[in-house]
Amino acid sequence: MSKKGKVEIDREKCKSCGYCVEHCPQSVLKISENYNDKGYFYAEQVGEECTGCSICAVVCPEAIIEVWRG
Amino acid sequence: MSKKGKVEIDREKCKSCGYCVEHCPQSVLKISENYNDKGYFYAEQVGEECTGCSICAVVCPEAIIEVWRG
Amino acid sequence: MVIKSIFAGFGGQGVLSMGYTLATAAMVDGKHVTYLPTYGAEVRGGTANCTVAIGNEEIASPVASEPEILVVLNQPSVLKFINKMSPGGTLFVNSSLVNKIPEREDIEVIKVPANELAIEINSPRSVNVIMLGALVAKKGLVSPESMRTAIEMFFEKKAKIIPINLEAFQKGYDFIKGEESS
Amino acid sequence: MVIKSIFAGFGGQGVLSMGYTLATAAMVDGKHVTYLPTYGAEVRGGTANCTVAIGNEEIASPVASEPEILVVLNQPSVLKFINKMSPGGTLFVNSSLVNKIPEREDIEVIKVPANELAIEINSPRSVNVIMLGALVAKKGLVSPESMRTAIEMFFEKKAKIIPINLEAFQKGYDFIKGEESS
Amino acid sequence: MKKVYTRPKYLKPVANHYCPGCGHSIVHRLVAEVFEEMDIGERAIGVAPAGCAVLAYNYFDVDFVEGAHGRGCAIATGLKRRIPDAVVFSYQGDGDLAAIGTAETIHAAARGENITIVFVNNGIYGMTGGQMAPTTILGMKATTAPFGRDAKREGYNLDITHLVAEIEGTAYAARGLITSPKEIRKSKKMIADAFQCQLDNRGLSIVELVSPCPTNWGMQPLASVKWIEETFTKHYTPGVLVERRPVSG
Amino acid sequence: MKKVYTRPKYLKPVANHYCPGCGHSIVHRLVAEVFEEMDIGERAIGVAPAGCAVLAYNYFDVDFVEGAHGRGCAIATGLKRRIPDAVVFSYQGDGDLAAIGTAETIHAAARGENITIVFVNNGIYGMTGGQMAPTTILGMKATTAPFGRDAKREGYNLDITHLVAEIEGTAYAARGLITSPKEIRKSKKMIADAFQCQLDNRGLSIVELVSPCPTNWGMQPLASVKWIEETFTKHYTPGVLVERRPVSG
Amino acid sequence: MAEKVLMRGNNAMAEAAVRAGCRYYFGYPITPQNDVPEYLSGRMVEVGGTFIQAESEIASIYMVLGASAAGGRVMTSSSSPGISLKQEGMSFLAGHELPAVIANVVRGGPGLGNIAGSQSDYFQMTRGGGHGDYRMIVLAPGNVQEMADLTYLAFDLADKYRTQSIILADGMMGNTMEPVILPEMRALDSLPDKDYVVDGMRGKRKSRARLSLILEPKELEDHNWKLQRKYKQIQENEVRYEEYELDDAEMVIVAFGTAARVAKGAIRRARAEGLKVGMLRPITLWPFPSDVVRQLADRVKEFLVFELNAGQMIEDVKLSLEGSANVNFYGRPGGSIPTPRDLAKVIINRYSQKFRLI
Amino acid sequence: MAEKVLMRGNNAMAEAAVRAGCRYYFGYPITPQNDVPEYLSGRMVEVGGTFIQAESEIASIYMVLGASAAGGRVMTSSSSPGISLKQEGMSFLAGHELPAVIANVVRGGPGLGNIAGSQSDYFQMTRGGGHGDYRMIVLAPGNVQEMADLTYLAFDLADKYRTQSIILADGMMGNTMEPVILPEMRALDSLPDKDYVVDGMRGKRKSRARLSLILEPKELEDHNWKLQRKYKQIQENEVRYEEYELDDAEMVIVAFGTAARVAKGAIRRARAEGLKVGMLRPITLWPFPSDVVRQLADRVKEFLVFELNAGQMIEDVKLSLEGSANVNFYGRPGGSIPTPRDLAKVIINRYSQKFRLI
Ligand SMILES: Cc1ncc(C[n+]2csc(CCOP(=O)(O)OP(=O)(O)O)c2C)c(N)n1
Ligand SMILES: Cc1ncc(C[n+]2csc(CCOP(=O)(O)OP(=O)(O)O)c2C)c(N)n1
Ligand code: SF4
Ligand code: SF4
Ligand code: SF4
Ligand code: SF4
Ligand code: SF4
Ligand code: SF4
Ligand SMILES: [Mg+2]
Ligand SMILES: [Mg+2]
Repeated sequence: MSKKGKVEIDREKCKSCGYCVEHCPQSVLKISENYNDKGYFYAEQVGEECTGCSICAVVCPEAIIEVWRG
Repeated sequence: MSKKGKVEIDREKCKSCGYCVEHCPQSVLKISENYNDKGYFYAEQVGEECTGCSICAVVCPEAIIEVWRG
Repeated sequence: MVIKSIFAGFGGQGVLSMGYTLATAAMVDGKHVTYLPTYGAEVRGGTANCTVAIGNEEIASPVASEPEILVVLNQPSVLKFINKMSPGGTLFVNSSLVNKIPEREDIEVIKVPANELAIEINSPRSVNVIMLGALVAKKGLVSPESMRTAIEMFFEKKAKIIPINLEAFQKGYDFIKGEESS
Repeated sequence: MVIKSIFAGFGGQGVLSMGYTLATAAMVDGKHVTYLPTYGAEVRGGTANCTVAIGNEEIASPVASEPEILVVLNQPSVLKFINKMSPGGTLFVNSSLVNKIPEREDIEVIKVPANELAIEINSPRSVNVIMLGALVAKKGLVSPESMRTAIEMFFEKKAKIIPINLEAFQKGYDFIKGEESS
Repeated sequence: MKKVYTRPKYLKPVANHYCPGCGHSIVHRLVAEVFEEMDIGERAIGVAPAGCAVLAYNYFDVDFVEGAHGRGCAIATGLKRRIPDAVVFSYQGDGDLAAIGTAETIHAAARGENITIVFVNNGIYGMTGGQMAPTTILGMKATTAPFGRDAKREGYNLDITHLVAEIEGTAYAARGLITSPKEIRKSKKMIADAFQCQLDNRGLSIVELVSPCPTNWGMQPLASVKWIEETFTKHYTPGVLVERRPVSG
Repeated sequence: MKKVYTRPKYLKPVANHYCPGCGHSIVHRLVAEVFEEMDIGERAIGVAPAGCAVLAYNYFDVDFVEGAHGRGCAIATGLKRRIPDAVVFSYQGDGDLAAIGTAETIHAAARGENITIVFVNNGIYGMTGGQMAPTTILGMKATTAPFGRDAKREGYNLDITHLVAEIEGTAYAARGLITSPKEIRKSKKMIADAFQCQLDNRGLSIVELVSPCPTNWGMQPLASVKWIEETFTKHYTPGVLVERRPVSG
Repeated sequence: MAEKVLMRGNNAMAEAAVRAGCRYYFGYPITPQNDVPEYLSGRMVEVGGTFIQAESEIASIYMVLGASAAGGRVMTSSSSPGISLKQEGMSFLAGHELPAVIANVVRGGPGLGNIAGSQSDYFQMTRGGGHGDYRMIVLAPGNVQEMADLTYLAFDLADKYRTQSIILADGMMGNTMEPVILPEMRALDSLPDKDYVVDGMRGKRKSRARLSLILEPKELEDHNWKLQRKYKQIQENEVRYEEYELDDAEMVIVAFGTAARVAKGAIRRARAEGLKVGMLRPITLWPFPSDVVRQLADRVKEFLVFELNAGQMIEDVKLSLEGSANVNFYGRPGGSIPTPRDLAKVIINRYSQKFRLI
Repeated sequence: MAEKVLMRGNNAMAEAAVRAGCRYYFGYPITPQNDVPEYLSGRMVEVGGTFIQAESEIASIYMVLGASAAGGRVMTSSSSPGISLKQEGMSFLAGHELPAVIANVVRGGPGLGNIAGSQSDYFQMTRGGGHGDYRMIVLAPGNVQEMADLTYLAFDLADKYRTQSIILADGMMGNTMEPVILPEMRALDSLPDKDYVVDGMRGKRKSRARLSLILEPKELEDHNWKLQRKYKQIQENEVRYEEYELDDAEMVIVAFGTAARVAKGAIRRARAEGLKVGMLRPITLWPFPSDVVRQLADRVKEFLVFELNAGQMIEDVKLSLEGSANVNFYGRPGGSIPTPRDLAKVIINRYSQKFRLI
């Protein structure tokens, strides 16, 4: 719980499905107000409370979330 | 049981399968020693104890047994 | 003479109905017309587009390999189609969403801030109809009357939103006429 | 020259193996030969038959529309095939089972009491081989030696019954030779 | 004396081509009797299979369409949709219904198509000469399973009627035997119930008749029915497999 | 910090064509993860369906054969028989597997074919634009069931995995959901178990993944997974349907 | 006269079928003809007809066979791979002598190919891709109006000859929208009677069977010759084609369907350059307008066959000409559709070579 | 030299397949080719190969596709209706460019027809009964020996060109027994390597896909032209035919397979009457020996095409001749096979009309 983590999202491949945002237990993800070249409003990490639990990666259809922990 | 019956078999269509002979409760049917034009040894009624129970007709694949009773 | 237009944008931007409505207007006008949408879902997630050909003679091919007119609602579509345009053609861009336009000196570019205009009339979903207004005002492919009839036909089953769409059409139309006269 | 024979009888009478054995003998003799059985079970309960064509030139058609030789083991087959026979042909009948032979003056009829002969050698299932013996004795389509080889090949996997079949062949062969010399 | 049994009127007075003791001919008779007893022969339309019963229309005295191998249920669907008040049945063998026709059978059931399937399971491809069928049981020989069916090599036998029974659109599924007088009578009852199901508009009905094929089993007729009762039925137990949406009242 | 999750190596580093929130892309990832974890990617051969996953070979970094619509199990059979030590899987949609491919699926199971089926059930024909699938549930609309599926008109929905599970040659049949992290993890376990089954030579294994098709359901991605959990699963309950011939020891 | 409506080719075809009295449709989705089942799934409910999305193309063609045997006007549609799957059924329909209308909205092949418009199923449709000696009437619409008109006609021809009528369109034709005047709605009781229908004896007649198994070769041969006589009759009566700018033509393009459409544009361009080019557009691909081609060769010696494939109809053109004129081919397989300008270049090029212009 | 054995055509074909290195057979019973699966069900066990009786012809052709994609020498066989069902799969094999050997032991059609020998699937086999522009090598054996020899060859050709080789036989050819010398058993390790096979990366190479979906029309067009170039090559290299008594012939019979067999007998009869008749027997029906026919026409002006159908190969003969000689047709559809005498009558009749004998 007190573990520290972070995520990196390949924003150009994000399709804005919102799954990661919905399921992040720390609520550190949100859909950006900007869109990528394909026109999708991509997801981004906004808080520091990421624990590296990888739940976002488990639900991401695009397999574009890399998760660090330690 | 004491009912009287008789059967008529279209011998030219009989294929000698033996089902009627096997199942006749009165054992009044047998396979003849003569064969028909197709070369089959046909079934025929040999005894008088037929009760007209129609069991032979129920098993005959060729539907060639007519049964009388009364 | 046959004039070919391509309409392109994201799937949800009403690109196909733009083309369909224009084609209907052309039919009402008694012109020869074909309308060819992209079909088949075999590849998803791209841009949607459709082609309208309008003319006073039989239309040979409904395909526009070198369209005279291109109407684009988003950025990727500009990049995808601009090079196909025939020299002397007219490019209509929704300038609210498109900022990069590759240079081509042989075409005319008409910028329509369609999202802003849509918000002005309180109908953010009418971006496409606004673009149509601009197109008709500029190129006169069909008469404005036929266009209005086509809009009424298109929204036949949702009669309530006919007025706002007619308004959107007028908004786009007036935007160009205003620019022209200014 | 090509000679065509049809063999016919009930399914269980070994009609097909008659033809097959004869064809094998012809092959052993180095002749051109085809063997065509009835195939396909689409119609059941009829008679079985097969055709053998033997010659010293390529065989054009394995079908015998007008066979020179007909070998029949049962009554229905006589009626079915006799009219197809080519004038001057030879009909071999198993006279143990066939009593009605329609009249045809242009063919020769050879009656072989094959069932009786088979019983004589204590091998009631050898009716077909007996008929083959008669056929070879009468028509010499293949040499008796090749026929014996063919019989040995046919029963390769049931070596035990080779002798009795060779005996049956000889029985039929001798029956004709005996008739001829008598 | 009174005539108490005679050839049913919906069987033409002709000889058939089936082998001695073949189950098909008994099933034909049963269906024809049911048609007469239920008085539905005048509006019956059958679909003949590719299989030993391919010439069924030469024997049944009702309307028929000849089907392609496996497509009986699809053809029956077309017929029934066009003429809803006809009594439409598809007559099929185990190869026809359970191999090439699997999809058509399963989906007719899923649609709850209001037709009746008369399914003759003899565990073999009769017409083409004794090749393995989906229903050929383990250990049984066939011309394409010369060493006997082995699960590893030829796969398991399939109980298609069970699968059909599992599907919601199936109103009635039953399996009868064509062996003894008793079983034959039960089978006939099942056939009648299946057609009744169609008359009541309840959805798909199927009756599997486990039948002898003496020829391709290489047995005498009497031995073949005995083999059914002793061995074959271990894989294909007779009885009503399912009865859904019974008519109320 | 240590990287604890990254894109699996058997997924090519390219964008896919699937719609936002599509279940296919999640299933792809799960399979690729399983390949990596079980170390079988180097000998994996997939069969791509006609369906939204038709371009699967553009995303998976393993060998692939493109199949015709519905014939995945037949093609996989040919592959597996030729290369028994390959890990062969057929990736199929519900239209592909349960409509046109019904016979191929059922009979691969009957043969106990030692292949794995990854079956994505989204209750609709995704690729062709939202037509009714065999799995479309009653009441659900589709472009060819514009008034909603009605049993009388369009027939019942079919639980093909249940049918496959009933067949003796099926060693493993399970149904997982592509909805929440929890269900997705369970689904991944099922996929791994299915491939293990193939490694152990136990016969056919199938995993049905109940997946969202936001586009053709006309829902947002999050609404679509919610609809699965609340409505769709009433017809397709997750769990292991059958597990036969478990490896001993 | 009825009003013009803007309709997609596929939908115009579907609606025309309903108006021709078709009340039974059995199909299976496949791009680029999905509009047909989608449209009819709703429309058949409105008119009290039957729509079934079958489990496969194979099941659909046999449902067609069943409904046709029972007397209905019936249709199925598909695209190339799906049509290949129907070949057995189509051979059965021919053997059973049952009418049906089948639309093939062709896509690029072979195999899964693509979903663009193509004409590479010409052989399959005109030579019978199924087994046995049979032919089907193959109608090739040249625009959306003809998608409707020829479909309407197809049902009458099918009934008249107890044969299959094929609508051979392509992905582009099926998905293009154009203004179209729909044919009138036929009253079902105005449809021709059929005396061969299997609909239950009803105590009125003997039992009947519709079949194609004829075990005796001689009888099957007779059946085949009977079919051939029927095909002969169709060849004599049902040839349809369009002549375009042929009067003074020195070079004739032969093209059908979408290719003919493109060719018209190309010919206008070529004529604008002063080239005397015209076109013969076969509307019936089978029966092929062989006599017309042959007669044209009396005065025109230069033919260019243009197809959206690698060269199939060219065989029929050559068979018609029997060496009496020069034939070239220009083709684009795989769903590529050249522009009228591209084709005009080809035409001008060939023309100049031949007639030494420039 | 190997010994002669008396073998049925179907079995000779099956055994030759095994000897050519075929270890995968997928089929489904249908008369008149049941011997093939029956024979191979046992034989494949002996040689450690795979025999599967599939659930249908469709499943079999796709099992073939799978095993071929994985590099095996693979075969299926069927007869007319079953071959119709395989048309989609055959188009896929063509699109995927995968080798396979497919035997069609033709029966009478259309529909269920009968089980007699026929040649009415000529169009289906030579024009591609499936969708798209593709061709297959079609080998037509003239006797049982050729059933074996051409099957053996078929596997090599299939591998060489990555194409389907068809053995086009008929019910009679398949069921006739003749003495035959079987080709030698090929060692599996002597078979050609294949570099396109999908058999798992094995850490050695990048992933591979075998496919036919090419969404971009231009790319699918290129793929098609590539196929066409291959077909061209086959046409240049693989034409096979037999000339029979042609040297002094004034009339040429063109016939293949069983028809050619009957024709030889008829020609012998005709020659006995002093008529100068010969035969060209195409062994490859595709590629058709067009050049040979065309060259023959330089000196012979009278052709008679004889087929066991209502007239199909005649189109290829006419296409070859381009009007340069007179062509007549004699055909018997539906499984009827005329005797050499019947055919001789036809020949003599035509010959006398033409050359004013008598
Ligand atoms: C498409 C097609 N494939 C194969 C056949 C050959 N065929 C005819 S009947 C049959 C199988 C018959 O077996 P079954 O259905 O069990 O019927 P039975 O003869 O045993 O009653 C087969 C394979 C065919 N006619 N059509
Ligand atoms: C023989 C054939 N018929 C039809 C099609 C068209 N087709 C392609 S995918 C598909 C259905 C796809 O649905 P599903 O299998 O459920 O996959 P999804 O797209 O939903 O993942 C159809 C009908 C085809 N390609 N081939
Ligand atoms: S790793 Fe866990 S906490 Fe961090 S963003 Fe992802 S879901 Fe949220
Ligand atoms: S789950 Fe993946 S695709 Fe969806 S919003 Fe998050 S990062 Fe984007
Ligand atoms: S009716 Fe009964 S008693 Fe009489 S013969 Fe038949 S079975 Fe025997
Ligand atoms: S049951 Fe019928 S066919 Fe069999 S022996 Fe008796 S009478 Fe003959
Ligand atoms: S082969 Fe079998 S099923 Fe066919 S008729 Fe003979 S016994 Fe009956
Ligand atoms: S249509 Fe449905 S299944 Fe296909 S990619 Fe889109 S969401 Fe996925
Ligand atoms: Mg059977
Ligand atoms: Mg789906």
